Amino acid sequence: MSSIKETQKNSSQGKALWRSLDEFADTDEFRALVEKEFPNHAPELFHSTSRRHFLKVMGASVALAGGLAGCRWPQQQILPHTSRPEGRDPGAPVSYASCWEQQEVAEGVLVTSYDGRPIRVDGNGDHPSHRGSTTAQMQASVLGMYDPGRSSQPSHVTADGHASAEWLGAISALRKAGRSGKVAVLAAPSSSMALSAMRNRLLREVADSSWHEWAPLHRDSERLGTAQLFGRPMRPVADLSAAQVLVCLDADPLMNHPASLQHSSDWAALRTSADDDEPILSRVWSVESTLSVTGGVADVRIPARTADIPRIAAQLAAATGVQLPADVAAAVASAPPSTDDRIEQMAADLKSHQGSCLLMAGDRQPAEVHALVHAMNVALGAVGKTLSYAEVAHGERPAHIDDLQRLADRIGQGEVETLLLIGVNPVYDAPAIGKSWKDLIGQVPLSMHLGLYDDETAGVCQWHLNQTHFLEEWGDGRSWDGTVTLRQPLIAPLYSGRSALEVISAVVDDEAKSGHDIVRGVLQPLAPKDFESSWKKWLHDGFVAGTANTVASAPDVTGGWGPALESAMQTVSGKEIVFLPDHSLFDGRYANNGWLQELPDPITKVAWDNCALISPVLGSELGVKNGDLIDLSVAGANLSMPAFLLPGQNRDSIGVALGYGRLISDRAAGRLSRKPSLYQIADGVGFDTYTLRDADAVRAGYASVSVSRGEGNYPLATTQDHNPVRPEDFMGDLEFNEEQRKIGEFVRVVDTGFNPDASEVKAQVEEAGPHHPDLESPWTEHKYRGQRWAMSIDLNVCTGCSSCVVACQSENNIAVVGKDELAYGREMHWIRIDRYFRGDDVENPEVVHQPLTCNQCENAPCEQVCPVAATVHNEEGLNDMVYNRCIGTRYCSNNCPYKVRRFNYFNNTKNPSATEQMGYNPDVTVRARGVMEKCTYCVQRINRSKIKAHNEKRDLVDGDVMPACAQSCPTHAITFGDLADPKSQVSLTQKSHRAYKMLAELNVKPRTSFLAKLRNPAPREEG
Amino acid sequence: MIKRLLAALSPVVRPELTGNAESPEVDNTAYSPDSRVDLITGANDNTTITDKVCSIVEQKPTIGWWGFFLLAFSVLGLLGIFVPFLIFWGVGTWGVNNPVGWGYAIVNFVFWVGIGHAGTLISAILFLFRQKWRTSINRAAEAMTIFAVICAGMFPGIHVGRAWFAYWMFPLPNQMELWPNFRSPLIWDVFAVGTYFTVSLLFWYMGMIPDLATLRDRAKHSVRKIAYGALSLGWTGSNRQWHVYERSYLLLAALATPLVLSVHSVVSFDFAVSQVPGWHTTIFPPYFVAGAIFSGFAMVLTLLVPARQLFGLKDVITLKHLENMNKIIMLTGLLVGYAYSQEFFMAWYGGVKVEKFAFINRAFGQYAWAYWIMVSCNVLAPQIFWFKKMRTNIWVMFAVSIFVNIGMWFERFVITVTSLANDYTSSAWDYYSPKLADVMIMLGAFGLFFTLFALFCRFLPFIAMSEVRGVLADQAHSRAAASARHSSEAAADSASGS
Amino acid sequence: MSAEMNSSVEVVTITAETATDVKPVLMLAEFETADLLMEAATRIRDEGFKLWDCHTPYPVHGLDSAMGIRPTLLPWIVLCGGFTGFCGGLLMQGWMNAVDYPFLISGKPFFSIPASIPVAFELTILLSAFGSFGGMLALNGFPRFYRPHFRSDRFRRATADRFFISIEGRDRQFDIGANSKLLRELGANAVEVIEE
Amino acid sequence: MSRTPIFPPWVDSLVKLLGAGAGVTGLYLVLMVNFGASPKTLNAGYMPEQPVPYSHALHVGELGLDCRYCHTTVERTGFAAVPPTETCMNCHEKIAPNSVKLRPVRDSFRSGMPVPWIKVHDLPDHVYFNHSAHVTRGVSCVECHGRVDQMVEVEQVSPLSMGWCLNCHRDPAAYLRPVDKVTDLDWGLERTHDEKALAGRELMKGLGLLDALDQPTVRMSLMTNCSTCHR
Repeated sequence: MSSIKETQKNSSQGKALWRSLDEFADTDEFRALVEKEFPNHAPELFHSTSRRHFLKVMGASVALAGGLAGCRWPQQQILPHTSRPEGRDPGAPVSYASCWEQQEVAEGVLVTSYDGRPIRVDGNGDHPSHRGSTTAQMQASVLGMYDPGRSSQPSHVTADGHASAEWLGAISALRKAGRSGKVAVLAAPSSSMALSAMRNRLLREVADSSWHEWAPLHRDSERLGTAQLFGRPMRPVADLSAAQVLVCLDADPLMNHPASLQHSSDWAALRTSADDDEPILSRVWSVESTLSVTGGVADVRIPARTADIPRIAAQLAAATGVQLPADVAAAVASAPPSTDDRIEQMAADLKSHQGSCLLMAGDRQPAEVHALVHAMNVALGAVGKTLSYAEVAHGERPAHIDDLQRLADRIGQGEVETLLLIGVNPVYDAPAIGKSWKDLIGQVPLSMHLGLYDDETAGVCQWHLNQTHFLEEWGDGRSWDGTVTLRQPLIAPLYSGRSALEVISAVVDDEAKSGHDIVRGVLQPLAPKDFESSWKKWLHDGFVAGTANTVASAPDVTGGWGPALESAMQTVSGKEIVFLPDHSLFDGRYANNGWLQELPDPITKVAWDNCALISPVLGSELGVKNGDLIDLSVAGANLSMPAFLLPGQNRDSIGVALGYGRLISDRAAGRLSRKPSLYQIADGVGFDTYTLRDADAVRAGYASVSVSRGEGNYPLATTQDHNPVRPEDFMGDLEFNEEQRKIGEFVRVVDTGFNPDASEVKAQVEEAGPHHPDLESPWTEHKYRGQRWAMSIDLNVCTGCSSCVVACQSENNIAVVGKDELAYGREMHWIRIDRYFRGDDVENPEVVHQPLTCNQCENAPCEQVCPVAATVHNEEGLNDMVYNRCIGTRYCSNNCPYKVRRFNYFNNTKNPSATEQMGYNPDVTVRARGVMEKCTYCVQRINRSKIKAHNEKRDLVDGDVMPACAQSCPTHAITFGDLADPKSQVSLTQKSHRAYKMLAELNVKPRTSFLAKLRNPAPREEG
Repeated sequence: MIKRLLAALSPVVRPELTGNAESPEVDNTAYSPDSRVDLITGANDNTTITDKVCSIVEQKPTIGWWGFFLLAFSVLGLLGIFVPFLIFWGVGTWGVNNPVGWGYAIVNFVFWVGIGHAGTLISAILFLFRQKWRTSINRAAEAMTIFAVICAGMFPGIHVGRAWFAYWMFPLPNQMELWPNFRSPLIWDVFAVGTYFTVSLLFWYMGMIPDLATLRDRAKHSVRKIAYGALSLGWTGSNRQWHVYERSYLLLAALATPLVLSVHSVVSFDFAVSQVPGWHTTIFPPYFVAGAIFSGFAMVLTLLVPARQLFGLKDVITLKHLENMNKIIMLTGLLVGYAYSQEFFMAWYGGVKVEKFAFINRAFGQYAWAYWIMVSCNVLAPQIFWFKKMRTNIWVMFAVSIFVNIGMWFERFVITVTSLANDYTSSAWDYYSPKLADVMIMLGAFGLFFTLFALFCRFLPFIAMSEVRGVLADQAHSRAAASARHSSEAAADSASGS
Repeated sequence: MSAEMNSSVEVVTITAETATDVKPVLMLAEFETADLLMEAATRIRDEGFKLWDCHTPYPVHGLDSAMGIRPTLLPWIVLCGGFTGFCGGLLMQGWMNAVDYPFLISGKPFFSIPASIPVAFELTILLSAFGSFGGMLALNGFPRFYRPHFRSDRFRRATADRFFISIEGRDRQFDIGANSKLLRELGANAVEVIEE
Repeated sequence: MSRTPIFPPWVDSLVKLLGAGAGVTGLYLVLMVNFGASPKTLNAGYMPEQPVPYSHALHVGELGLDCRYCHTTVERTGFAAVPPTETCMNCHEKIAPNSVKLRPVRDSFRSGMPVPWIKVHDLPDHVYFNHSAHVTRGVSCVECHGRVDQMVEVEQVSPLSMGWCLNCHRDPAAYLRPVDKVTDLDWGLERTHDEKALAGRELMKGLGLLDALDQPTVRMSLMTNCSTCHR
């Protein structure tokens, strides 16, 4: 702790950039490293099991027959269709519109399919509530579908142990239950009209039936809060592109929000507008306990306890002139002066931006806070400008936790004969209601589980039915603004699974209907005239135009304040624990997805684990450093998990991500074919934090916790700061190291106001760069005559969401290597998002993200050193990597100043399951062992577009070529194109006054430029 | 058995074990202005020298030899286990990662190439400088060179990710119509090390031809007769043969001299031509060459000090020889130390951030321990040779030679690993630590080296007899001259006296 | 094989068993020291012998001039080797990287002298070395495993500690009696004649 | 005293003989590897037996079917798709409706199971060849596949080695023809190589491979870039 103060003192002048706390605070880590000769790796011969685990799991091996000239390789067959479908060309990609759903909100997607094999998910650009970008999870869903760990068949556990099961048996069981009544359904909430129709049928047609919904991460408080304020539930549809001042109270609209994609591109619009002729730069305020993605890009961030935010909200409300009930007002007045002098500043900002400001509350906050927030939005004239409202489908339903209570009661009273669990996993993620859900389900005479995985809940049910993946089924959903979005299957169910619709139909219909018919039936009324033609159009577009159910006029405030408002303000002091959705696994449903497991967390850069995020201050109080185990105890439940000292974490708050510590078995496979279940990669990864989350915690959004130092240490795998060097230990203050490390040159940040001055910014950006003489080559350099592909990355709008990382992984068949190899520094991601902290305040630093991938240097240092010319330049300035020529000297990687080359240390793509092979992108070679690889600017896409254009006897135009990363980026931070075309977007961005090149002084002439980050901090009076 | 073995290996001469007559340690290091000191001590003439050297080959191998050979051979076995394992599983069985793409393999490669420099240097350069004292040690040193280069050559082959395509580094016609990239230092390496091995081998073999003829003419067993007969190509010691032979040997020496300097310069290009801070240094070629000679001489000492005891060659490989080598070790040690200091000076003087950081980090960063091992072994240890007592003490010089070997290995480790571990992009920094395979293959290389050396001692002339005979002749002449001078002076005195 | 006494001076004659119609091919004279050999060689040279040679266990200084051997042309062979190596090296690199399949590498020229020096240099050395070694073999007629000398048991010591003069039977002045007498006078402690 | 020499005189002549022999053997081996192991020898001439003895000689050569009647996608996509069974049945429902040879085709049509053709021209997986990119530029089928119209059973005629591809990619002049003649396998074969090259240069200008001054353009130089075929 003392040393933290000290370093602050040392680097008080100017803002220092640093990578991780290990560098910043004076832990013993470094000294230990210096003393220990070979730290943390006891020499081991056999690489760890989990890695070999992975060899089996990921990828197909392709023999690079380059050198074996002559030998006849295995005979291959050509199996043509017997009759080829209309307009289907073998080997040509086709895209279909469909939809992906999470948190009962549908996102329109565009799925690319080769020969009937879906291989990529992109955003549906035509969709009204969508900008064509994608989240990491949406793209990873392809791998999810091909996941060999999915349950492959129904299984029925009878009293006398296991017995095989077929769908036929399951169907008849379902129908029987439907006839005899007393059916209770516990389903994941969904926006599907077809599903709610089936739900109504079931409630109507099955005697004594009940329908319950459960999702561990839901948005109840928003619904209830708006209901309190407006008299009926509403869904706020924000337009961040108009919000010059955005205040997020524990909200993460850019990452953990159903409309995050829309929010992201809107928010980005108000950052890039800083380059316009009348520059405007928005200001984002964030009040939160744990550093979120939005908090990371916030201009002003206030680390507050989740429990304190209601009071802050009330204070803000009072300051912005919202009429509060007397007692609350009194409470606010009497409340201790706010922790941070910035509340007033925030209020001032809001008032000075009437109509162009917006407040948002997070779903962890109680309904009262949402009521306050919307009261403020109304008072500040946000409604109609930056905010509109949409109707909520059957919003009258109770809160999820109460719904669980209802179900538990019914089970207790024996009113449930058959419990049908659809796409839910209560045994894992639901808090005990009196009894644990294992026992509750055990009480029910007949329990049937429909799910993608043979998971924790399936394990305690008599029946497990394998559900279809969303890419395999018919369905529908409503996007955030209510637009009806269609879902069509891209492939016949791999494991003959059935969708929720079909299963419910099996309950209520004698002849189970197909999903296709159900959906058509339900959507028929939406068709204006003849159904078939509009159905065709809907399928093509992926949505039904004009079905957004926005509320026409601003709702009037009925002013019903929740009774709990005052109590919400009476916060208990002490340490709190906050349960966060995981940035990769969300609530745990994606735990078996290798891409997402290996995706580093945007903030912590930890992969393959969740850890307890604690403040550095708390860390030094407890005397723990990263990876040390700490004991958490909440209302009797205990959990020991590794600590991660996260700068910016509130010192009284502990953040834990949900969704880890899964136990997915493969009973069916294990029983029927004795196949060792090695595909359940989620098993035993991370820590199950649901065990700490009881019903009260679900209601309050936090829980008070007692924390103590635990026994021992747990290795965490990060893709950054593997082993921090801490030169300050011997080289004095931080700035000196800063200078040594050039981080300040890599990521250039300029602090400005609402209207940044271009020339000023330009000056500062240049000033941040190194001073070097004019660069000349001793020889006449090559002149590029044709297209000159280039990329520019705008640090100003990069949120670090990591969507590009997964986009690249799925487009380029990048292998997953597993935790151990990752910890060894052998990650394969072609894009690395470097996260830097900025500023002197460990408790509240700024965050800068820098996506780093091959810069395609014109004077590429890697090329010259390759003895076999496996990496050479092409006429368009691309740094071609020829896998089949590579012999693996790794010299190129050594000589790459950006360290963006990746080497296959083992055969990462070995013995893939048949399904995994189907998931590969056929346009990209699957790399074998001993071969170097790296970003190619998606050269396969460049070539495809070029061939297409030339076949059509035309030249390429700007936008014809779009690399996967640029296509997926929610904020469009990445622009790609041809520098030879002066009007191309990339030429413009590279000419921007914010543009600079990384390590340009080496005269490597990178083709990738970065655009400096602009920040709009609130001026702080010193004192 | 073990005790006997140890006894046999112990430097105390055991004639019944070594099969050689007692050869006393004579201090011939004293400098006397009037008479030149004898390089070959004791009552030795052509006959005794011939018998001494040939007997090593002709007599039954001693237990000492067997012990040494078996030990070395079993260590060599490690290669047999771990190299196939490596080829089968992949380079990941090593500790290399991003960003440290080069680990032990390259460290060992550079280390062994360095070792391989003393031999040719002693034979060639000292030959050109007419340094007579080379003759007693050059044969063993050259042999060591060959074996060291064999060890070195092994590593580039196995360190690549796809060893079975390593031949793509040679300019061979192929169906791809592709050629290697001659701008790459690795290709320069292929040519440099290849040439160096070939030339050293020729040089070594050519030097042996007359001695092989001696063995041929003394051989009793028919297999030996045929073997040595074939190897000596029908040498009759005719002066017309000697004439061409001498000239050819001289030319080879003249060629080997620039070669020996070029090889380690080229090896240093692997680093110097890159742009990794800590590698990208113009001082590297001379720095590497000096280091190579340094380590080479150390290894020669490590081998010869026990060998001269075991084979009773103290009067052929005399203290004088050892002392001269120690002087060279001290000199090159200082050169290396100078290079170390210069790196820091240039980093400071050049004022490049990353450069500065690279070297500060080297000395004080996470690999400081390696750096200081290097400095203490390479720069400090040899300083003890300032004292003649130490310089001429068998035990001290042996210890120092071991230290230098260790230190030079670490020099390569420091250069290779620390520079890569923390280069430009700080976010990619990582710590390199070896796995079991790294260590085992490193040991295996030593096994290979010592096995080959043991076989050499056993089957080939350990000392360049024909050259030593020449030295003996000169000694005889100078002794005669000296005595003549004395007698004439004496006569003059008596004359004047009367 | 027979060893009979010659009347005038003691000469041992060694004859191959298998040989019919034997005639002397070689006369060997053994000397104790290099100095004796040196004088003898000078004398033999002056006598005008052509096909004769000295055999020494180590290269004896001054013997070349004593025998009147003319400098060898080996250096020229080496020079040719070196020249071929250098030019060949440059041409190979230029053709492979700049003509046959030019790669665009780090924006550098396809062919440049500096980058080609190391390989060219190494090839220069390599081919010169081959020239030197090969030349030595060729000029000495190596390998030649059989020589009449090897019939003499004494001659074993020619590679250890004795010095020999050999006169070939084909020499015009070859005459067992006269030559052996001469050699004796010159201090040979034994003279042998090899017949086959 | 005398001794018997280690090697009798005849050894030397023997050694000379052996030396000469070694030289000859070495030369022989080099030649063997060079020609014996080349793709020309090993790959060209590959003619597997197909499940159905479909004769291109009959259908294309005699009946004069156009390549594109079956390989419909060749101008649109990378693959020249092997036709679906129904394409065969278009005619063979009428013609030779119960020929024994055609049973596999009829079975396939009935069962919906594909006919398992054996792949003849099989490039390594790291090579990306695109038919449309060649055919629409005037590279005729015959340049790679040979006179398929004369083949009773399809045979690989070209080595399909990298060197062979480069041969054309470096200077395509002699292998180009008007786009409309691409599927006339016997078109203009009588011309000498030089005549072809001469005509080809004009076509290359049309394709933008040569500029007005007959200088190669960027598009031309791109043809020998690695990423053109390897991705």
